[in-house]
Amino acid sequence: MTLLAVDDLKTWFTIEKSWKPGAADKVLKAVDGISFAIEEGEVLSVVGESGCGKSTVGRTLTKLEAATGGTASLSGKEFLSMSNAEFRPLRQQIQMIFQDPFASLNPRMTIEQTVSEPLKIHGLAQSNAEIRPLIADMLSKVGLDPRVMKRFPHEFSGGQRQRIAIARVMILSPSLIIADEPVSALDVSIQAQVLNLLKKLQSESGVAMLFISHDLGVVRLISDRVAVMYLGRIVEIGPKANIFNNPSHPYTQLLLDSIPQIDPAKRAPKVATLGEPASAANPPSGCAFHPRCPYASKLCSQAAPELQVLESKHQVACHHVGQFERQVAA
Amino acid sequence: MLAFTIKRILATVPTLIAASMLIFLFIHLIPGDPAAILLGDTATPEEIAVLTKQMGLDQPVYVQYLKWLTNLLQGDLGTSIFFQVPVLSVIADGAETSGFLALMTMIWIIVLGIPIGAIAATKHGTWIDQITSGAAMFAASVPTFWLGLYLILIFAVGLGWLPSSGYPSIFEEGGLANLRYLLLPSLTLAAPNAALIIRLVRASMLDVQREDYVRTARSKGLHPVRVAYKHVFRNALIAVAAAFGFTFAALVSEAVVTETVFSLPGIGRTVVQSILRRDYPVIQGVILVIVVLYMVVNLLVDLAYSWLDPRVSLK
Amino acid sequence: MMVRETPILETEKTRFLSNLLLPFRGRILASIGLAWLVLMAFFAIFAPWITPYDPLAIEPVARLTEPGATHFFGTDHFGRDTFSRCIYGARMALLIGLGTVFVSLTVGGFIGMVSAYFTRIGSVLMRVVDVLMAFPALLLALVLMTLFERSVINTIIVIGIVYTTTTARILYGMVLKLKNEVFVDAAICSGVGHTSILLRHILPNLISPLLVQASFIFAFAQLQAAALDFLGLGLPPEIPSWGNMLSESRIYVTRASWLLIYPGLLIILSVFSMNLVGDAARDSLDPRFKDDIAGV
Amino acid sequence: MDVQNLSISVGNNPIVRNVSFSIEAGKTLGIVGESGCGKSLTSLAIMGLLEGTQVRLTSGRVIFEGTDILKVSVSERRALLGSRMAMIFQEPMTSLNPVYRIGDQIVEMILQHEPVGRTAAMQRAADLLRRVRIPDPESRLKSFPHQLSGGMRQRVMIAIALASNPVLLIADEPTTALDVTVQAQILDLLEELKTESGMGVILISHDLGVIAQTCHSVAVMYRGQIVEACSTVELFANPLHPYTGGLIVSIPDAYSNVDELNAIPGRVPTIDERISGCAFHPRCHCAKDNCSTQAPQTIQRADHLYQCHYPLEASS
Repeated sequence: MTLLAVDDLKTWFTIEKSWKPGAADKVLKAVDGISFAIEEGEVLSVVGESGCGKSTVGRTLTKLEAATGGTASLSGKEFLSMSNAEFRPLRQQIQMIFQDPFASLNPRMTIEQTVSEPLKIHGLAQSNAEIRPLIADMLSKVGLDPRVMKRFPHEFSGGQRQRIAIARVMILSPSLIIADEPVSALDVSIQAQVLNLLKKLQSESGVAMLFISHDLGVVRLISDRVAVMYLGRIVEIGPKANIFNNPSHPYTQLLLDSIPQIDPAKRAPKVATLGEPASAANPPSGCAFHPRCPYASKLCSQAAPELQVLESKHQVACHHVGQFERQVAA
Repeated sequence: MLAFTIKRILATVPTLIAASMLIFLFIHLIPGDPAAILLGDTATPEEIAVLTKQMGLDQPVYVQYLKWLTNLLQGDLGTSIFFQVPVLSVIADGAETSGFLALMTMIWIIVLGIPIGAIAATKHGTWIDQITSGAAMFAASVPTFWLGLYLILIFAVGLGWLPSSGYPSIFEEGGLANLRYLLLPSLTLAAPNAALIIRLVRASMLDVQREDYVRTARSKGLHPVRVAYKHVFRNALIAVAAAFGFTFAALVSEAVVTETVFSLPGIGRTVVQSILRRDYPVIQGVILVIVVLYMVVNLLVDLAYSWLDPRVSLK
Repeated sequence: MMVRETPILETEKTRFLSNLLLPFRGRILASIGLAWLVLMAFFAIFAPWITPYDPLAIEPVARLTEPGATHFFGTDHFGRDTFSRCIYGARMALLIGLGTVFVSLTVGGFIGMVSAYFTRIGSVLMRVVDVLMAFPALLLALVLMTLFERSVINTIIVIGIVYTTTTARILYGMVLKLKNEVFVDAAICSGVGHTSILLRHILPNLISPLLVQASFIFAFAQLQAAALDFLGLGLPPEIPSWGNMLSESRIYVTRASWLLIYPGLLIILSVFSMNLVGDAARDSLDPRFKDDIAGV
Repeated sequence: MDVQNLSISVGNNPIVRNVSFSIEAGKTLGIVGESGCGKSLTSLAIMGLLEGTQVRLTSGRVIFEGTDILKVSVSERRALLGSRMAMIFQEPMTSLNPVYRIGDQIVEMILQHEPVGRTAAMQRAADLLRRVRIPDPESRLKSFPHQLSGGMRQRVMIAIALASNPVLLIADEPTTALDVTVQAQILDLLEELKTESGMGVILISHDLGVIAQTCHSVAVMYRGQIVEACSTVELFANPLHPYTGGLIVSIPDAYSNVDELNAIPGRVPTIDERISGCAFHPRCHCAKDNCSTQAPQTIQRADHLYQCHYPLEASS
């Protein structure tokens, strides 16, 4: 069953108001027409470099940013057009985990207050007698001693705070979690703990997840399907196995080849130096990736490629897909 | 840069219009008939009737405002009730005194405030720093008029080194030496403001000292004095420049008091006397001039800011 | 996996008190300032029991008596006891300070918070604040005073209005910052409504910066009130405030310097102490807000 | 460069303890560890950039080209900085002074250490930008830092560091703030420049992948101590310290399918915590009784140094 269906989602930001009346404002197309779906209990990852719009996708789907166009529906119910008040009850279903665990908890609220607040708002429990055991249970599920309830966030380490943030989200038993770089602010050894925890909680509860990350290793561990974004568009989307074993967009290949490897045997030969990501405020014409692409032709600078189906569920947006050999097989 | 300047000037227009409206409406906020108020206590009913007609007080308020504004733009700020001369000339009479006072005060503030603040920052944590910042805070806690009175007691009455009050124009007998009349007043006025600048320079230099690019500069092997001057001080100036707008406002406020203490024939004393004499056209005129000046100062501060910080103008 | 934690040693209450005094640890000058303020507050409250004379009682034979055993701080040109008047002056200082803080924090705080959170109303309200800020502080106070009678309450209102604009601007800036904090986003995602976000999530984070701001407003208000008194536009002349005392005795200072020294020193010490306290408290603030607070 | 028994504390809190390592010309030494392990402080201490902070060097020697640079006068030390040893930092966004042009910031470094004229120095600056592969160097010299991307700024930082041909370059997390594709470019650039000039490099990173790909030898730091040091190949093939082993297996790999990571339990200790015995014992799966009471000594096995009572192969 499709849980979340996103169609032609656009989120544009006005960066400079035009002084002349009638002239177009300068806009940054952070997300520029993307479509995807998430099945119930599925984990879809969105990967890409900074400024590609992956975080904006998450923030738009939780209505922290207003969408410029497109639709999104949860279990068939369109919600982007809803007012904030109409959407509020639905927030129980769509929850979000943020990147920075030092900023995402209110420093003036105890852990108990933080975790119990959503319960009270959505009317899932009212009295403290009812709420306490629920919180205690949730805290031990995320690996924290329930006795820490009365403490304030500054008494915890980054990993512990992220566990608290996860508890706040999981206590609502949502059907979709949007996780925006939930482990990238953590140390390696802590990152592994939190990833394991997320994976465990996800498979136990069967919650679907939109996992936003720049780290392909993390993505491979956690996801069922992967979408690769470049400058506001999805350039490749497909099941994990296809993306990692048969990356078909030159950008996906570049991403994979750029990862520093411990094992020399897995190391890709030197990646050709091909400039830096363009700015979304000033995107190149045609395929946005063409100035960095070793296989780019004239066509690439003129027309933006559409997503085309490669195999079932594996789609790529490239004019020359299949026409070039990847330099190394992983 | 030019576009930035024009944009910045245009942005002040609405504020200026709103401020002028407030100043205009001020007359109407005073309980009583505006014409009677403007003419003062000695006015006869006939005179009031004539002025009512002349000012169009029988017309709607917005018409009156537009008329007042048109007069303003033609340089007509009205007539002083007390002196029976144009307000503009009353202001012009005080301009020299207040101008020189402001200039001398600014020189004190810059000459004292910036170097002392910089020294305190470079000696951070030592007794020099503690004494300077403590003294600066103390200086900012002294009421201006009290300091003025005390300086008069010591230097004019006690030691007899400097005149205690008044200011003859430099164009009169004595020439530039007449500026000594402004020595005590300018010091009085400068003390609390220089104190604020000392603390500000110190604080912003300490902030900048923690920046990564200062570490880069040190890793280049630069001499500490060069790091302090070229990297720390230069960048700290950005924050200090922004504060000069506030300094101007504080200066105007305290000039009112200082000119009264030293009986200087400046604009500040004119305001106080006009308020006590209920000479409303003069009050309106002076306040308008000060508000415009204040906006000009803020404009200059913003321009200086964009010149000091390349990130600003290019945005 | 269980995580070892340091045990909870303090109860909430003791922690609150020690947090409040924390800024003063190791700062001798600021601690002395705090002690002085406490002493002044004590004098202000218990003035009738402390003063040896009625502050308004005229004693023509004793006019301009030098400080001595009968009159600690001497007497003024009406023969009124300067010491008693100084103690009653502390009352006025406390009243003006607290009143100004109350007016500016409630009105300015409300305007600032609402403007930052509801941007549409905010753009209008903040424009008004901008316009008022185009008038230098004392000048605005002077002009406003011409519209009102000289009285204690009017002085408080006028000085309060002056600092309302500053407070509104400061709060506006701080709420704008807090509004973009991730924990506010997180609260929105939990389904928290506007009012709750403002009151439960944003306001508690503003309390310490507001307290610091209050201490600076208190200090500034003293200087403003004294200046207004001195110009003859503040409190009614019969009220024994430090500013009025200085204003009245101005022409006698060459003969009776004590009339200048005692009230002046009291103003300076109170303002200095308040600034010291505010400065110490500001240093213990969240660094995000330090630059927002307009203080010495 | 030879660092011997370097110790650093904040107040009475030791945060780096008896750290020793050495680095040869033309080689890259990696220092790896998690946040708060003291790796950045160590590098700042070597550069003498801790002056004016609360941090104090308590003991140790840093022998550079035959002299102990911790003992030489401040001005002699300064003469070394920039000319013989240079440093690049993690945050390319904030490491350049925002109010000066790129060219002026490079020239400042050149003029500090060489008696050349301004025009000549500017010419050199353009050459340096070309060396770090910045397109159109002449016009870039006139740019302000905020007009460049993060990767470009890091290249400028490298250009500044290379201005006087240092023999030692310390790179403190040079690519952490950058995207992965840009990171690959910067690492390649550093590698090429090192080969060209034959300088020694100390690369500080939290990323084992970066270390593995660029370094000849590695020192692993945990809570202010080097717990393991050896050649890169040896370290990844045959880690002896349980912490190193744990780190290696806790990295999610993009090239193989894993369902669960073998995470190190517990949390990274903060610097003011006091832990008896081996600092890692509360998180260690091999820990036995004496680990909590007795701090392990540094043991040398061939060229492999480690601090552990029960190294991995022995316990497994």
